[in-house]
Amino acid sequence: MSEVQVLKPQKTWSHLAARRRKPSEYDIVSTNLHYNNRDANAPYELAPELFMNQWYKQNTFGTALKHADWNAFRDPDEVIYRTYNLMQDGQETYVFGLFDQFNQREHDKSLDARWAGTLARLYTPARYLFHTLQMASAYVGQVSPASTITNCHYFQMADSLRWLSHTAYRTKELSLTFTDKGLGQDERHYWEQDSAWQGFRELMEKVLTVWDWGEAIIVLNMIAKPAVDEAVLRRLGEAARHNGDVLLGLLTDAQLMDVARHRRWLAAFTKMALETEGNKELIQSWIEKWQPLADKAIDAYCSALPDVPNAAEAAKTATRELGF
Amino acid sequence: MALLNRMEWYNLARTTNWTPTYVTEDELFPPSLSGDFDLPLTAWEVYDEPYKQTYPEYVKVQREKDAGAYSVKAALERSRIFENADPGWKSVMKAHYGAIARGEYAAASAEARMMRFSKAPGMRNMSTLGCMDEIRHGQMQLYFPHEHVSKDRQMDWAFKAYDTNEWAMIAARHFFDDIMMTRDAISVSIMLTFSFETGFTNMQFLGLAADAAEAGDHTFANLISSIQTDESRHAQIGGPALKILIANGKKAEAQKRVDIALWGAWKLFSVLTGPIMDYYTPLEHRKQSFKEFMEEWIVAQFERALTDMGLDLPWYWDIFLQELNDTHHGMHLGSYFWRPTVWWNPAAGVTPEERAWLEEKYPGWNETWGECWDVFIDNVVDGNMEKTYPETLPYVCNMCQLPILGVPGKKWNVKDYPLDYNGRLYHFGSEVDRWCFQQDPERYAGHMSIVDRFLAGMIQPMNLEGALKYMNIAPGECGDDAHNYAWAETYRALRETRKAANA
Amino acid sequence: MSTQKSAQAYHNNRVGPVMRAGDLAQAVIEAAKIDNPDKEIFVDDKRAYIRIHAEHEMILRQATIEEELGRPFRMNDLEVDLSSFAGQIESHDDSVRFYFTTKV
Amino acid sequence: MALFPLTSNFEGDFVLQLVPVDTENTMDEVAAAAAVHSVGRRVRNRPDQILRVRRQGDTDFLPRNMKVSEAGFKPTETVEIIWQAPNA
Repeated sequence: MSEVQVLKPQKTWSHLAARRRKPSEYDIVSTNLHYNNRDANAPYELAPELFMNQWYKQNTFGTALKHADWNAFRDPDEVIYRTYNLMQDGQETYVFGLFDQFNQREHDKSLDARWAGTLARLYTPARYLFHTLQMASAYVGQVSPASTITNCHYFQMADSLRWLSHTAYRTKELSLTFTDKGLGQDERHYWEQDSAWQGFRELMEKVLTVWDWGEAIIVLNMIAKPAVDEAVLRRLGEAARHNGDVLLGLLTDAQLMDVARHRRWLAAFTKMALETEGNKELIQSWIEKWQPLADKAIDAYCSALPDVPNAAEAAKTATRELGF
Repeated sequence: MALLNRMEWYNLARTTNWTPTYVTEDELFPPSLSGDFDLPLTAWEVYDEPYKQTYPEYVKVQREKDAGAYSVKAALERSRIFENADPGWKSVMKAHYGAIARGEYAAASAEARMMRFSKAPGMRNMSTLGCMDEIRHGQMQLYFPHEHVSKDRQMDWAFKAYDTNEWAMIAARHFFDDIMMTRDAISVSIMLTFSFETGFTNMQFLGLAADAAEAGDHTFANLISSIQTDESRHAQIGGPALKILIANGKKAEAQKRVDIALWGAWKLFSVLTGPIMDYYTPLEHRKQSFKEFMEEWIVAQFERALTDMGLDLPWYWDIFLQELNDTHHGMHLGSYFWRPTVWWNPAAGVTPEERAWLEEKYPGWNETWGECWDVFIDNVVDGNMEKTYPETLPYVCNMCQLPILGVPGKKWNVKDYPLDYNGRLYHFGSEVDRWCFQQDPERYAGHMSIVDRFLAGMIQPMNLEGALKYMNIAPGECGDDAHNYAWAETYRALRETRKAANA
Repeated sequence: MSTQKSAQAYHNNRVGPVMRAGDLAQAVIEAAKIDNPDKEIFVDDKRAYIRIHAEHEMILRQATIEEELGRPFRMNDLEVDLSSFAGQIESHDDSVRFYFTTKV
Repeated sequence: MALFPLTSNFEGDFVLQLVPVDTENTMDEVAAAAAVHSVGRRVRNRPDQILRVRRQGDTDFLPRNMKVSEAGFKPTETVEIIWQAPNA
């Protein structure tokens, strides 16, 4: 070496410096953060044949869902940790403000006892369902090949805990007014035994055992979660309004704001996935494989929902509108 | 009451185990991912996290924490702390961010493993928040150094380090990948949250914050101590898991995991934290010695808590206590001597005043480590700079991936701990490193250390130039003496004085 | 031998919070004294963090801290400045307890 | 003639180092090759002493003119390089 080139400082990380655009805070702190793609032979710095190395080689990097550069994915909302808390603290202040106000107005006492029974059967057991979404998002996040995709899932996981927490809170509160409905007691029984929930339980147990990242991200986000969003948030909210349960209607509206955000990154993701030839057919095949199970779950749940005509059809139609 | 108290609904939010019937329990929670301790779902349902937090509390408290850390950063941005900092302190920041930032982000996925695969519902919820915490730590520790990236190319390594085969990063990845990225949910809870986060993160995030505050770097002190407030919560994920394992007759397995994680953490901190506390931090800003911080955080606080949980002190306790006196001096000398291979500029830290401090904190320093430095200093004073650089590789340990070293000079005790395994000769830096390897050889045996790679011809050409290329470190990034050897002037003057006196 | 000194560090029964410096830490110091009247409270100020310890057990009450702070305070707000702690922890709605189950 | 890697544990130094030698090298040549990386860098020279080679853990030195190929080393095996008064 005669002439040694000395590297000079650049305006941003060297991996972003080639781009023309000034990097945003999101770019600086969110992109290309995984380091398990350095060595195709050993994602992690241990024996290449180690179980977990094989797991990632097979399920993350070996999936049939291909893209030349998943790291190019960007969340259209550019959510970072700091803004997530700003946003959700605001949302929680709103929701707990609702809880506070409706409690002061003795909202629960105004509810019909039959509706309270419906809540015990069709609403409060949802904490189990939301928890399965929390678990599934945690899995897809940890095996995603790009940190920008991972982050969307971890925020979605936290959102699921949010819904679960609202549900637990309301379960307890309702149980103080309606002491004979098994509130806070029978949720597991409903989740495990009641016909309304068995479709969702089957769907989620099976979704939770999809290990291939490509199939898992598609099945969770294009099939299972939209089915939950449409049936258990939107249609349940409609049923609630119809039965004078304004609080639950407002609560599901608030939760559906999270859903709207989830769908924005999902749209960006599917658009990106379609850049690779063959992915469209592959995704279509996964949808065809899983949609019957999701439809069955929607049918079982929605058919039990009182006072929402065509709930199942509306929910199924809405899940298909996510198509690409 | 218009709003319920937390504990009125908390238990419902963590009552989420159900009996799967469309798949089996083992399919839903594969033992290799969940932790194969032969304990059913019900055994884990008594898990009770001692440090409780709910979602609404979380987003509120975390928003408040972020507001504090980011506002201090913004307020101090114009005060040119970085520009005016001692070069040794800049090296502290560079080493810290490079070795830590993306490792913390990776920990989010280790937390996500506990979230998805733990059979304990309380653990799953706490890990959800722990996962979020680690995104915070990764993102903040990229955002804060980024403002310096245009001033100093080495700051690029705050991001870049984890993508390279730089030797210290191989060691860092080997450790973190071993305890958090490739373990089952329960092992992660024991090895990452209990062993590492209730113990060693305090060293880096509070011990170092004390030095940072002394050095006037309030942005950094505030940042890392704020990070540790998250750690102190989610580090509590492991404790109840330990209690369940002990109650179910699995103490030995739990103990083994703690012992392996603790040792690995010790070795990594001996190279990362030891040198920056005892050599890079300007003498007048050193709050305590590295050893004193270790005694405070690891011996007095962590090990005491560990035995309170029903575990024993690690079998290698005496070896560990002895190493507190020695190992990090060797890690410093090694990373300093091989300085072109690190992404920061090590401060030598061996002026007469600094040596007096080292001798006071570590009696015998001058007749051991000092003897090596004497030769080095003579070379600098004499202008024999080629003798102040290496011409070969140090031999590294097949467990911790760090140089195999010991005490030099009058108390020379350097020793290799070899092992023949499946026809291959492995080398270890201590009896404990070798023991760790032997507990699960198949985790480690197929891995190649940087020396193994060199010998296999993966580093070309087979010299320093090739090694630097392999490590992806180039002039402009390569380390050199933090103070450009200005400290050697004192020794030059001393020699002149002596010459004059003898004349 | 200095390793003996290290070994001795292990022989302690001190429990309690390690707080980031600030007004909350000061309130916690005062609350520790009030809420643990029969105990000596050890305070070790390291500038960036402050150890607030007592032998074997320490209880901190939300109401006491609130009073000392002079502003509304919820127990889990402690986390904003609770960087670490010695001993085991037990969290409640309106109090927190640090403790050891064993004595050395 | 073949390149042969050994690990040098040099008396007075603090770290093990990789030292490539040749199978035809004598123990004196091994010691000299190891000294390049320690003496005058971190270990002060002792002009009145010579350097001997032994296996780690042994008290006896290997003969000064023994060849690497005759010593039965395993590749990367650690040898101790020890100062010795010339007439000892």
